[in-house]
Amino acid sequence: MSDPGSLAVAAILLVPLAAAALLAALPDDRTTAWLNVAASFIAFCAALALLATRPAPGHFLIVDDLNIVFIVLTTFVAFTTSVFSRSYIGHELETERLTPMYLRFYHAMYQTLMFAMNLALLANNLGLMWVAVELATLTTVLMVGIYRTEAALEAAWKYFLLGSVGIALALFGTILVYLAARAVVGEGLDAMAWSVLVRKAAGFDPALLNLAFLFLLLGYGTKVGLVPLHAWLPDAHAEGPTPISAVLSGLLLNVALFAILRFKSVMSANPGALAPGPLMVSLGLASVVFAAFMLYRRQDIKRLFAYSSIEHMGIITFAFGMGGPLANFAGLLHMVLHSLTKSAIFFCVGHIAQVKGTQRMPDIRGLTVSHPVLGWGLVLGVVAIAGLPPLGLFMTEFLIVTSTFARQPVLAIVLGLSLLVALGALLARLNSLAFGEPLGKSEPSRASFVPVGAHFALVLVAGIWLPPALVAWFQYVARLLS
Amino acid sequence: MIDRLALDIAHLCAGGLVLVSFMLLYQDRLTGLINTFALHALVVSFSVAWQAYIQQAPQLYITAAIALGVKAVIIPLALHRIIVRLGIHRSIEPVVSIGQTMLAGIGLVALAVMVMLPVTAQAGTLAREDLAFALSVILLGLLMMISRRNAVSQVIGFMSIENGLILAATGAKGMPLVVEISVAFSILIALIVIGIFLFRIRERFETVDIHLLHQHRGEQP
Amino acid sequence: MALQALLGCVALLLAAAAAGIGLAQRRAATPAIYGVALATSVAALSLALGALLAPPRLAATLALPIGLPWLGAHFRLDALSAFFLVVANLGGAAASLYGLGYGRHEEAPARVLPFFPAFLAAMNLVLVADDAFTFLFSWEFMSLASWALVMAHHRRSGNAAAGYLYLLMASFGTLALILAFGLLAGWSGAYDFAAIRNTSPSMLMGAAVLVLALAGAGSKAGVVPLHVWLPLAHPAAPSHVSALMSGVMTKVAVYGFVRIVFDLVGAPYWWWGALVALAGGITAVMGVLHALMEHDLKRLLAYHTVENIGIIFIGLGLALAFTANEMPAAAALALTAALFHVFNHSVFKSLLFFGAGAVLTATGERDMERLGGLIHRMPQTAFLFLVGSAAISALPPFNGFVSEWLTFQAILLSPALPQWLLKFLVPAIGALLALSAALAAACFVKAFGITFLGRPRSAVAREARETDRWSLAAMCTLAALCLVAGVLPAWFIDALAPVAQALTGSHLPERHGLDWLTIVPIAQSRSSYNGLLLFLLIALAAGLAAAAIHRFASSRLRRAPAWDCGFPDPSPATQYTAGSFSQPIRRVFGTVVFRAREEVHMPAPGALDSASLHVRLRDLLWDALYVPTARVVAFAADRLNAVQFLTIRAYLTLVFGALVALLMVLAVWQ
Amino acid sequence: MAIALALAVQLAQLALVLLLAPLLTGYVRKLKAHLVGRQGPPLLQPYRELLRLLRKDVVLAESASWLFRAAPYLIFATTWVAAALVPTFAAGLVFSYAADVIAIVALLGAARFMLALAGLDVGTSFGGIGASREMMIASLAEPAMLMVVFTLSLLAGSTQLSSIAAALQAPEVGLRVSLALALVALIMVALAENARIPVDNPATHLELTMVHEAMILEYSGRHLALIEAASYLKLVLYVSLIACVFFPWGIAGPGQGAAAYLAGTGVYIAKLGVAGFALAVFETAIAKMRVFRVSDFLGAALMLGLLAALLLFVTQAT
Repeated sequence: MSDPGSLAVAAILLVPLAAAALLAALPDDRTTAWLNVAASFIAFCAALALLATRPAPGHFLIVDDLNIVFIVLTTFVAFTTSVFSRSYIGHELETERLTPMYLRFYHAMYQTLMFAMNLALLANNLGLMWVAVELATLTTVLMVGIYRTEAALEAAWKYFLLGSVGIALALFGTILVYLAARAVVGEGLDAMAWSVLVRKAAGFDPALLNLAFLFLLLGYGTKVGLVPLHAWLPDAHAEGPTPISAVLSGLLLNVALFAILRFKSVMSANPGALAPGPLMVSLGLASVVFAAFMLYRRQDIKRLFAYSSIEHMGIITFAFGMGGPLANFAGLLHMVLHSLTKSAIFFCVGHIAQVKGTQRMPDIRGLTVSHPVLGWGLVLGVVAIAGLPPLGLFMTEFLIVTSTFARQPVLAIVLGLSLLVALGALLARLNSLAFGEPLGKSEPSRASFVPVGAHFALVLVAGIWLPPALVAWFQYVARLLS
Repeated sequence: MIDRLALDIAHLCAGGLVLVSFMLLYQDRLTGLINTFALHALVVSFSVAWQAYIQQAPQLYITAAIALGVKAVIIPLALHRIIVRLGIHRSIEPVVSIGQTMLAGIGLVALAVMVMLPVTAQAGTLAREDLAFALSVILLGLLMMISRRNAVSQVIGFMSIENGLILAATGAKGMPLVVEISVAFSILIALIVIGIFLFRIRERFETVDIHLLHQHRGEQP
Repeated sequence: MALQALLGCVALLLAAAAAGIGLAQRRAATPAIYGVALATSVAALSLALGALLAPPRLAATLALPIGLPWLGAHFRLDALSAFFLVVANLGGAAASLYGLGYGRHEEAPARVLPFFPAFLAAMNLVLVADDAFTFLFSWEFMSLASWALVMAHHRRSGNAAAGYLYLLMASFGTLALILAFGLLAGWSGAYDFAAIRNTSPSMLMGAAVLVLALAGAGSKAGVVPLHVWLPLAHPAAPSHVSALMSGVMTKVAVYGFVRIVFDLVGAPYWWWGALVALAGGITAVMGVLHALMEHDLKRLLAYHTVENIGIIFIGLGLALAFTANEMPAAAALALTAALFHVFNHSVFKSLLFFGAGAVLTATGERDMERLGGLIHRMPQTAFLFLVGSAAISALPPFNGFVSEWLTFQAILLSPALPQWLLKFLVPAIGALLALSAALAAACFVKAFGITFLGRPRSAVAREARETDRWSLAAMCTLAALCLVAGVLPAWFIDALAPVAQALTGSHLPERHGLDWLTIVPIAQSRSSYNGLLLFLLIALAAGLAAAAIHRFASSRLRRAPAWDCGFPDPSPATQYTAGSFSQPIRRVFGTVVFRAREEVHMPAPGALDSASLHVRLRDLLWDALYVPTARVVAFAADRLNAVQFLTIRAYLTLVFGALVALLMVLAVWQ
Repeated sequence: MAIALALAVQLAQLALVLLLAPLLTGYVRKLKAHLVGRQGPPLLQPYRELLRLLRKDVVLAESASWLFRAAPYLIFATTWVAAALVPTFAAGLVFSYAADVIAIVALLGAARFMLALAGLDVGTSFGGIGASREMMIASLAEPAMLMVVFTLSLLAGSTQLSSIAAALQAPEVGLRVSLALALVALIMVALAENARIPVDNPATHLELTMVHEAMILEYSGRHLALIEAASYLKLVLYVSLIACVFFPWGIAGPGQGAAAYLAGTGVYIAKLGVAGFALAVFETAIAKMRVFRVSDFLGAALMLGLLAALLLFVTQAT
């Protein structure tokens, strides 16, 4: 516990936990928002420290090549979201959508969620990870329902039911993996530790692994939002507070996908098991196609971007399913960039909904005229999320489509056309949201644009230049996965 | 010899659980449904206790006790009170069709067995059969969730899934304590949240029929 | 060294774009940004000219550690790139010069200034890119920058829809190119062009690449049926940007096609040529017919871009056919014709859009039916526009004629092709080319005649004022180029020799040893053309006539009301309109191509309501391709949308269904 | 010295076509009058008309611009240059390489372009009607013309008129269906281009179906003289073209000396006479068609041209 790596890990886990307790206890709303920011910042710094030094893997926690980038990303987005959340929540209190009582609850839950996600990423134990994902689900369920409107409660209830079923399926898969591992590794904690499983996976019973992966893919896939398990996702995004939408899209989906990746690497290490690729490819592609068409009839701006998250999760799953160094690299990079982009979009959307007083898109027009910064921010976000250069997602989509086309032309064409269909929907919406004569009420925006700017700057830089260290590391992980 | 008997009893328990799951599917009265669920939990807790005995894993007794205390006693009682308060304790739930549901259930059990067949005996006979039964219980629980309209029945369906999971987890010999904790944990949290939600839903909609919920959608077509 | 300096220019333009974001609200920003753009474009132009006229023995290459990480961004400056860089930067410089004056009238400079230099930078980047990623990155960035410019006047009706269609079609094109490069690079990701050149694809793969490149570059260039966005988007942008989009960006698209098909894919098959040339022929005729039906001046010009792209693709298709049959001299002729037309079109199309922009600033009108008589109020603009019109109508001695003449010469070589399909197809394409050239002349009689001649049809036309000096300077430069390139084509064709040599292994006879700067496609006994001599002869004949008349005939002149067969009517409404001018052609071609229908409402004798005539045109391609596509997407969206409104039970059923289905698959599999 | 001589011959051709042009028109008019039993104007009447017009004042419409006044000179110059580049009495003249037959067609196109613009300049409905119809006719005539060129260049391996004339004189060319089709197509195009019956009527001024005359309605004085001269030249040009391509006998070869040139001139004038007679007979025998039948007429010419080219492929390939 004395080495700096362990300290950092402890900080990442304990600071949010302590902050959650503190925030639940403190009454004042102004300091709590800052406390929320401060706690997130400390966690982020601790995560950065992990880049320099890592603790040795233990029975329960591990910092390895695969999860470290997700830890840094999660704590970073959590930090920027907390900054955004401060200005967002202030407005919610003024308009009395939230009472101070609920705000305390909100902040405590926010930090609990951070704890749960960090735990899920750091866990070296199948069971511990499952518990963490479960905890994250429950906290987000509560956050989604926080406005207590009929629609919010319904969204929360739907999320809860579907999430619970998914998590139950995942547990069954976890048990099966343990069973498969027990025969080789022997009973005890080792049979549930990632670090051991990956090394010994070659000797596992392939039939058990196949069944396990099926359950895990469906179970954690529910959390990822893969079609047809996605139903909770749009409503949960649309009805909850926007910072939570940002965290959901930017982080929680990643965490679930991360879990699938962990299991995929175990599957890949076993020669007798079914290749996980085709399953992931079909679910991923189904998500992309479905979400692309669903984008067209959306009326609610947050639901629109929620469906876009489904689409992108589909792309990432598809990429990992295709495998190969190029596609895996692109998938990893896409995960990171999508997190940054989508959370930035939700930051913009949150402010837009506040200044316009509505989330209904037909009531919002001409944002670049009435609110230039917000409007152009939205334009940039849509351009980024649609995969246009110079922003980073162009690179990943380029890599995914080209590397697929040489192997599976039909799949690449379907994927490409779906991306085009999605682009059509997003652009059509963007046209009416950002351009034309302004419509409706137009409060001046008092938003903090730092988080948005920081995210877009990162995505822009990534589109043009990736640091070689990051690239080498990504490539290493990409090989690890295939 | 004692092993043989122990295995048979465990097998019997697991089979009994599947049978009770079918009974759950068959019940169309809420009161009867809750009582049957209590029986379901009872069988699970006995099964877990038996596993604790034959595996000489005393920590499993805790799990058994939780299952017995919470799921066989407290929750059924609470659910009884809820349905009385909601005034739906006498209503007969419109089930899709008992006959068809049963047929589907039998198909699911067959599927579970088929899927488990290729698993090598290396994993242990006990594990393989327990797993087949656990999978059956899980699938039957899901079937129940989708064939019922009432929120109470759905929650019961979900809890029967959890019972199946416990069966599987305890059947997996030597699985570390983490599992028990997590299961207990999830039961607890799930109960709280379900309670809160049922409370809120009653407060808001005056009914627990989630069929009506979708009318209050954020986005009308 | 030239390549580094060029990339420096690009960096400067990008910096100007970034500065444009911050400074756009200042008054001084407009001259500053356009000034920087002008200087940079001129610098880049001279660098490119240097690389084209004094080509280094080996193409300059450069790799920067940006872009795709393990590959880097590769750049290369060879003859082909240099030629297109000349075209792009010439257009860029002219547009910047024009922008110095035109930009002052801009109502929303903040929506133009940041994107204009970015657009220029992106086009330059496409032309020097030497790996698939850098190429497509710049390509799509170019689309995006121009999209932002199209959206500059987003509040005007129709512009937002134009921008939407534009970016969608551009992305479709990029997708096609991504797929093409995916085939060329293979799944290991050998994205740099050097590696792609070294692999030779199979026949099927090559064919797929050709089709994808035609779709990808064609959608950007405006090849029918992928042209629909072009006549909407080009006019929507500010006029100097329209000029860039029509004059330069479509050429960058042609560059993309040439780069992929002539350079990267490897040896072509003969039917590639047939496909490309046929697409070109249809594009040319459809483009000009659409233009004839159009009364919006800028949109008419945009449709002519479609026509000229068709002519270019005819040349490219012939070059492919000749290359496939190992006839390098003929291939060089066809390619030179196409590339020369690329240059010519960029010059006169920019000139014409500048003229249209001047009219737009002077009157605020794009509708020709409300213009007229501008030759009196804007004589210089009118003269320059006339030069552009003559050039685009392929009239000697201007440049448009020379490149079309070369294309005809290439067509006349087609009997030597061994394939029957080509033997029959190419003459028909020749007829299409002749038809489009003649119709283009008709169309520009209409465009110039209705806009500038006659009497003003509205108050704004009556009170128009001549445009500013910057704009006139830009137009003058281009008009002079039209004449120079028409009179002295040999210089330009010689400059193209390295490009033709690199791509086809041959080039046109050089001007050394030929008299009087004559151009000769193959051999002098076959055909030759001498623009200079023709120009001198015409000047001589006209001068002789003028001198004789001045010397011997009456030189008196009286002004009087128009004769008009004795029934002059002072109302300008009695003049021929754009609609009535194109009516005969509409009757001849429109009934088939556009299903043109005229609805005449003639009130009964004594009734007081006014008579009316409506012409209804249908774009059959739009109806046949785009409407059904949109309908399919809408149908799928509607159908799938039902999934948003299910009960939780139904969603659970989906999960359950997925689980059971996958379990069944697993059970069967094992 | 040789250059100077060659230049002199070329200038002689320039002068010859200019001198002969009004005569041909006068001759056709006279013949037509005779054919319908009238006396007709004197043979030299066109010259007199030109001189008369030159002497008169120009009455310029108030709304006319500089373009209206510049156009006649350009029209005249381009037509004259084009006419002078078609071999008449001799082939292979010194400037003949400056323009092939495509360029000549394009020169005529340039003249027509200016004429149509001049028609629109004053802003009257008659000017518009003429310009509009002229361009419609041209848009069909040009492709037909090019198809003819295509056929000829297939046979001769050249688009250079001198080379074509030389090649078609060779005995191995012989009589061909393609050539006949091309000839018919070319004649149809020539009729349309020269505003002759059945496409247009050169003799009327006030008819709603007129094309050429409607465009030049506002012209007067010297401007009108130039335009009239240009139209005379155009008729000569087309006759020369048909003569040199389809009836190339008697044309002097390059540098054959004065005697050959003189003989060539004689033959050329004879050819003009025959062609003028044929034209007069044809115009007398046939009625003018409606304007919108013109597209069918010229469409037929286009099809004939295409057919000629395709037939040639078939015969050449076998």
